[in-house]
Amino acid sequence: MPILDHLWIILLLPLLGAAANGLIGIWLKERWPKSAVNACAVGSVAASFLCVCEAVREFAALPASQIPVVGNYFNWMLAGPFRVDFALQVDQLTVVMLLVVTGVGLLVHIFSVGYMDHDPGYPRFFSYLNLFVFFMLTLVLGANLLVTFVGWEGVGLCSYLLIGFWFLKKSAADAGKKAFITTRIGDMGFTVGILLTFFTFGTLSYGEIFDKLTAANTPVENHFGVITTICLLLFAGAVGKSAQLPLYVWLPDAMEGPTPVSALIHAATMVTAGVYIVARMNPLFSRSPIAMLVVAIVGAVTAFYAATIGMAQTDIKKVLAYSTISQLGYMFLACGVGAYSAGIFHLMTHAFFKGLLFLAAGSVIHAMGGEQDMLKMGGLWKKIPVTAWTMLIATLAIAGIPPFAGFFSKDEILWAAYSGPYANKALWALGFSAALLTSFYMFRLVFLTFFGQQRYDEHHVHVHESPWIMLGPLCVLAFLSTVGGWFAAPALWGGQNYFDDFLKPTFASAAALAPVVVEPPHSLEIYFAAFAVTAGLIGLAIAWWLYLGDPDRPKRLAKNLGALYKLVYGKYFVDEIYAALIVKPLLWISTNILWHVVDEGMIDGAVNGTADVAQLAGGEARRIQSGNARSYATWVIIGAVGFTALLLGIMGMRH
Amino acid sequence: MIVPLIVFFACALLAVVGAVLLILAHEPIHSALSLVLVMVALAILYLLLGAPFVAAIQILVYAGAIMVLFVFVIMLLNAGVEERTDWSKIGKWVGLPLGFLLLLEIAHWLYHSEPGTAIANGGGAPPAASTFALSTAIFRQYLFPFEATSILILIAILGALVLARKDQ
Amino acid sequence: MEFISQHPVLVVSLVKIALTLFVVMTALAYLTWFERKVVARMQSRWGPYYVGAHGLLQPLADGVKFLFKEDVTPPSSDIVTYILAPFLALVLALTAIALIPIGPTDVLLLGQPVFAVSNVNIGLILLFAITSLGVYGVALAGWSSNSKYPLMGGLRSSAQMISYEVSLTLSVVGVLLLAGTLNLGDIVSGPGGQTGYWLHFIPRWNVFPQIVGFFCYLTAAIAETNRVPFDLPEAETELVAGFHTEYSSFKFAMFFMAEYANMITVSCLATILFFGGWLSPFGGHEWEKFIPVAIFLALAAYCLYSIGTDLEAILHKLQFTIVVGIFLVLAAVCFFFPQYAMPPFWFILKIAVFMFFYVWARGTLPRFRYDQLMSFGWKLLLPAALANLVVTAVVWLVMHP
Amino acid sequence: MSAIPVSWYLALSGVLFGLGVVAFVFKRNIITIFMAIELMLNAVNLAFVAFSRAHSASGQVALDGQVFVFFVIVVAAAEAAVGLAIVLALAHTRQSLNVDRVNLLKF
Repeated sequence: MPILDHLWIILLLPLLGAAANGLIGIWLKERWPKSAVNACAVGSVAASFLCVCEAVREFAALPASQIPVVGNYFNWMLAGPFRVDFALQVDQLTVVMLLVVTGVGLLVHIFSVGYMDHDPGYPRFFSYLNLFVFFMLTLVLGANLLVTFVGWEGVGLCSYLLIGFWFLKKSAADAGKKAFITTRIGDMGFTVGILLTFFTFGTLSYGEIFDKLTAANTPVENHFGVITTICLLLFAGAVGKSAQLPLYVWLPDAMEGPTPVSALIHAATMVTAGVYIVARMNPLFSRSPIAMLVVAIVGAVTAFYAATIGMAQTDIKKVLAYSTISQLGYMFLACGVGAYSAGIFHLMTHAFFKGLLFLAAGSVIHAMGGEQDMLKMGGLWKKIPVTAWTMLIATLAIAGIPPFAGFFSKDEILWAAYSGPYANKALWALGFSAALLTSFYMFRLVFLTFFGQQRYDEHHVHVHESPWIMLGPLCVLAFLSTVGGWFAAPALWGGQNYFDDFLKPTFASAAALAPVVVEPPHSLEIYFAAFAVTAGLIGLAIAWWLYLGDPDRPKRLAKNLGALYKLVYGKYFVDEIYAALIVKPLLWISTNILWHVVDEGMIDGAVNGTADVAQLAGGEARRIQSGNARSYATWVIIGAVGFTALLLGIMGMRH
Repeated sequence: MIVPLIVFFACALLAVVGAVLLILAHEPIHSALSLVLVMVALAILYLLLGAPFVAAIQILVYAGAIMVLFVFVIMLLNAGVEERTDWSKIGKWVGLPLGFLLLLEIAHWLYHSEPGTAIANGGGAPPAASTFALSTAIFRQYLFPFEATSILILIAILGALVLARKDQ
Repeated sequence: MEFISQHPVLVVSLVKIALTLFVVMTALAYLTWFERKVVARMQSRWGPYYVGAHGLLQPLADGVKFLFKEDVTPPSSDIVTYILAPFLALVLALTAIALIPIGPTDVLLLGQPVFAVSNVNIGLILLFAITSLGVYGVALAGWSSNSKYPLMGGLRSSAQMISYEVSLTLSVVGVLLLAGTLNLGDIVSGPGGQTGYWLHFIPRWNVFPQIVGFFCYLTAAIAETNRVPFDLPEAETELVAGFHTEYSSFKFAMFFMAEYANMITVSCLATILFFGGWLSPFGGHEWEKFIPVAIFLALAAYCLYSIGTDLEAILHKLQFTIVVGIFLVLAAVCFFFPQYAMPPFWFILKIAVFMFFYVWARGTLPRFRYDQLMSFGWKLLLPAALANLVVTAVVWLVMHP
Repeated sequence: MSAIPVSWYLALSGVLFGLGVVAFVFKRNIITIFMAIELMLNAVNLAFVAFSRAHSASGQVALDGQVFVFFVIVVAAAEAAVGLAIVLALAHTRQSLNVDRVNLLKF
């Protein structure tokens, strides 16, 4: 098993690519040609992807007894009982994540070659991108919480770097900071969670933790105990990373980054890390119904909430951002109701179609010469057909129209929410309405962008289809978003769910702990699927009625809705609230207390005071240095006498 | 065996007197001579301590070469009576008493030191060191220090040359 | 007597010291006579003639003169050092002689060696140590006189002595390598000594393997004793009488004696190191005792003959009878106690040769210039001695794997 | 009362060392100060030899002390050479041997 025995290769390749571009590229500047950059960046990721495929092949051949495959490379930290190895592991969950990360990552890389073509920071961009892939792989491959945490923070860093990629733009720089700081808040909880985990289990390795759990046969914790605390703390980190309520605010701003970044990091991979960690820690979560309930509620509410905001946005990428948030909400909802595999399934399909959406949006923006406002688009269908088609496919997928991928995953989630072991009708309702809204705003986006009469000036913007290096990935993703969900298709007509079965071993303990419920008749599921589709179609219809009919119909509606519309349009003014409640006081404290009092007063005072004392003492002490050799000799003697006296004292004691 | 006792005290007295003379003498050359006196006395003490080779070396190198060099320099510079300037206050007021204090300390310490109880002369005193054994020790066991010192000497010669050369 | 039996060391040593002192002093005195005679012959003069027969009493007269001359002490001189200097010089010179064995060290009397005042294991180094102290006599004399020329002379001589001491010591190390000991007696007759023969007729003396070392030693020795052609410290033409310009009367005599004592010392050392010390060139057979006997008898005969020649000087008759008696006694001693007489005989004979060489050099060679002296010492003699040492060491290593 | 303990030699060496220190502080002539240093070295040498005597049993002799003395002497020679050269240079530049007059090494 060449690869499974050497998992580090998968990690190393992107790192090398990043190093090549980041060091040599920055150093050589122009003399480091684009071809070299592409070779390093795309090549490394491609190689990594191939390694992953090979690994998957080998993995498939493994007997169940040898799963998960753990590669323990070196002893990283060792402090008393605290022992952390740099270990990587591969199990079913990891395999899925690996495929998604490297696959989508590869496509995005290829796309970026075309998209960033004229950017001065070309090598920098790709080194960041490779670095991100490296950290993301570390995150998913890590065999213990700490390695995962390294990847976790690393992707945060890369996200920061890439959001602020055009750091000359103030908004971009601020967005980067905002993302970084906001996720930090969650990571605070995550860190404490890790510490608490170690404090509780005495180890950080997943395998050992889970073994301990099963060995001690820990009972399900219906009260608020340590496991619940750990879960909630880890979930706090997940909330930050996956932009859930209330820490979602950074994701929309993250759209300041280049679109491929949005596609890869803020749609396909990084933001799903939260979901991944929850799924990874499922044995823990499923021992704490409270935590699961919290996860489910947060997920569902976020899904609905973000969808509502998405309806009123006019910036094409902002819409996609909010839809991402809401889709992530779906995933958390799935995890919360115990349908981990469904969550991961949605994670995968979402990675496909959301990545596709972003890339397509990027293609549109590219075609419009940087224009992002949908109100200034329209009628692009003829101009950029490939983009339009792929985008339509993705929209159908996210709107849950069969036979596209999104339909199966979303259907599974909603079904689990309704009838699963932790079923909760209210949450189901939220999710269902969210689905409706989703299809509405997505079709709104499509219609505004591609249909209707064009609302831009032909003379200024000269629309053109993107090169094939960009369209290629679009097509591939389109294909995936079409067929990606068919693993689960047989489940519809009573067959088996291949994806679910594949992931079963990972979530075995969760399934074992789940309360037994009477499986509702299969026919009911069909009805629900039908419901979901109708919801999607309804959304489609509303969008059509609003945006393809009378053009000023939306304005009237907005006027009629009045305050409500303003509220939604203003994104519930959450940013403003945060600014007023947190940012401003923080700034005030920092400026008036930390800066003027603590820093200038105490710290500078201390430092300068030390300096002054030293100067004063020196001024006095220099008189000792008379330049007279005999005086110096006398000082030597004084020292000698003192030292000898000391020695004599010691000897005296010894005798 | 009264002889060693007499010799010891005689030489010790000589040495101390020489040292004191070195301090009290006004003429540098008198200091030099008193130092030679100390060295000779020490050489005899070395003989008493069963280190004849060291004694010979002491006289040959110290008294015969180094001190001659001193005397030579004194004559060359025609160094007369030293002027007793008192520009080092601390040296004047603190140095002397402290020096004597150190003297007492060291003497006390050495006197009470562990090996002090051993017998140097008289009953059961070890034999004198043979030159053969000493040279064996130097050239086998201490070969590296020996070479190192030789290089040191070479460097010293060069340094002396550079310093003494008239800069043209 | 009881004391003697209890402390043989003290008594015997004292006796030996007294004897040595007497002999050496006399020898010094008559060395001056010998030198003057020889130089006179080289310059085709008579030399001392009037005081006693052939000026035999000249040294005595000189001694008396030195004793009774006024002892002038320069007022501006540094009294202590001024007086100390000559004593230092003479005492050190005589002490050095005390270390030299003039015969086999295993010939005992009362359990003490007869031919060596003190037979120490590190004799050679000790000898060098003591001679190295000799510089002080000269330097202090030069300094304490507190006058230009002596200072110059003192400076010169101290510089010269320091410089040549190095080559002197180095030139000897080769011999030490061959001998493997520092004991002067063993250097002559020890295991690594000079007994025996090469090819059955060349005596196994160090001079043959160490010829370079020998010449280095000779040169350095002459310079060390401030003799012509290295007598810069007392170069009359340049600085009057050098370091002892201000000295008069017996102090001057002391310097004089010290100089000759040093000559004797270095000659003895040369004999011991290079010429087999007291060993006879013929291997110490029984018949060898007839050589000195014959010589002494011949001398006695010559004296008797010369008595016969001039009959008027009664004083001469007296002296000559004394001398004849001395010769006869010596001959008898050599005949009846060869084991005690022969080693000193050979030893003194060899020394006499060296003495003659000294005088010969003085009579023939011109004086060096100071810079020549220095450059010769440092640039020629020292490297030569070093090279000799290295070669000797290498050869020795090759021969004794 | 005929045997001499090593401690006497040690005490003597201590006294000599102290005297050397006093001389170092007390003398003004730089050459004499050098001599003071030599005196201290000599005292130390005496201590060394005494120690070697103390540590050598009647069977074998502990030579280390004497070897050290050897090295000390060699180093002292080197030091004297350089030091006196410095003294000469100093005398030529400052026309004085009084250390009190050589006090440029200060603030």
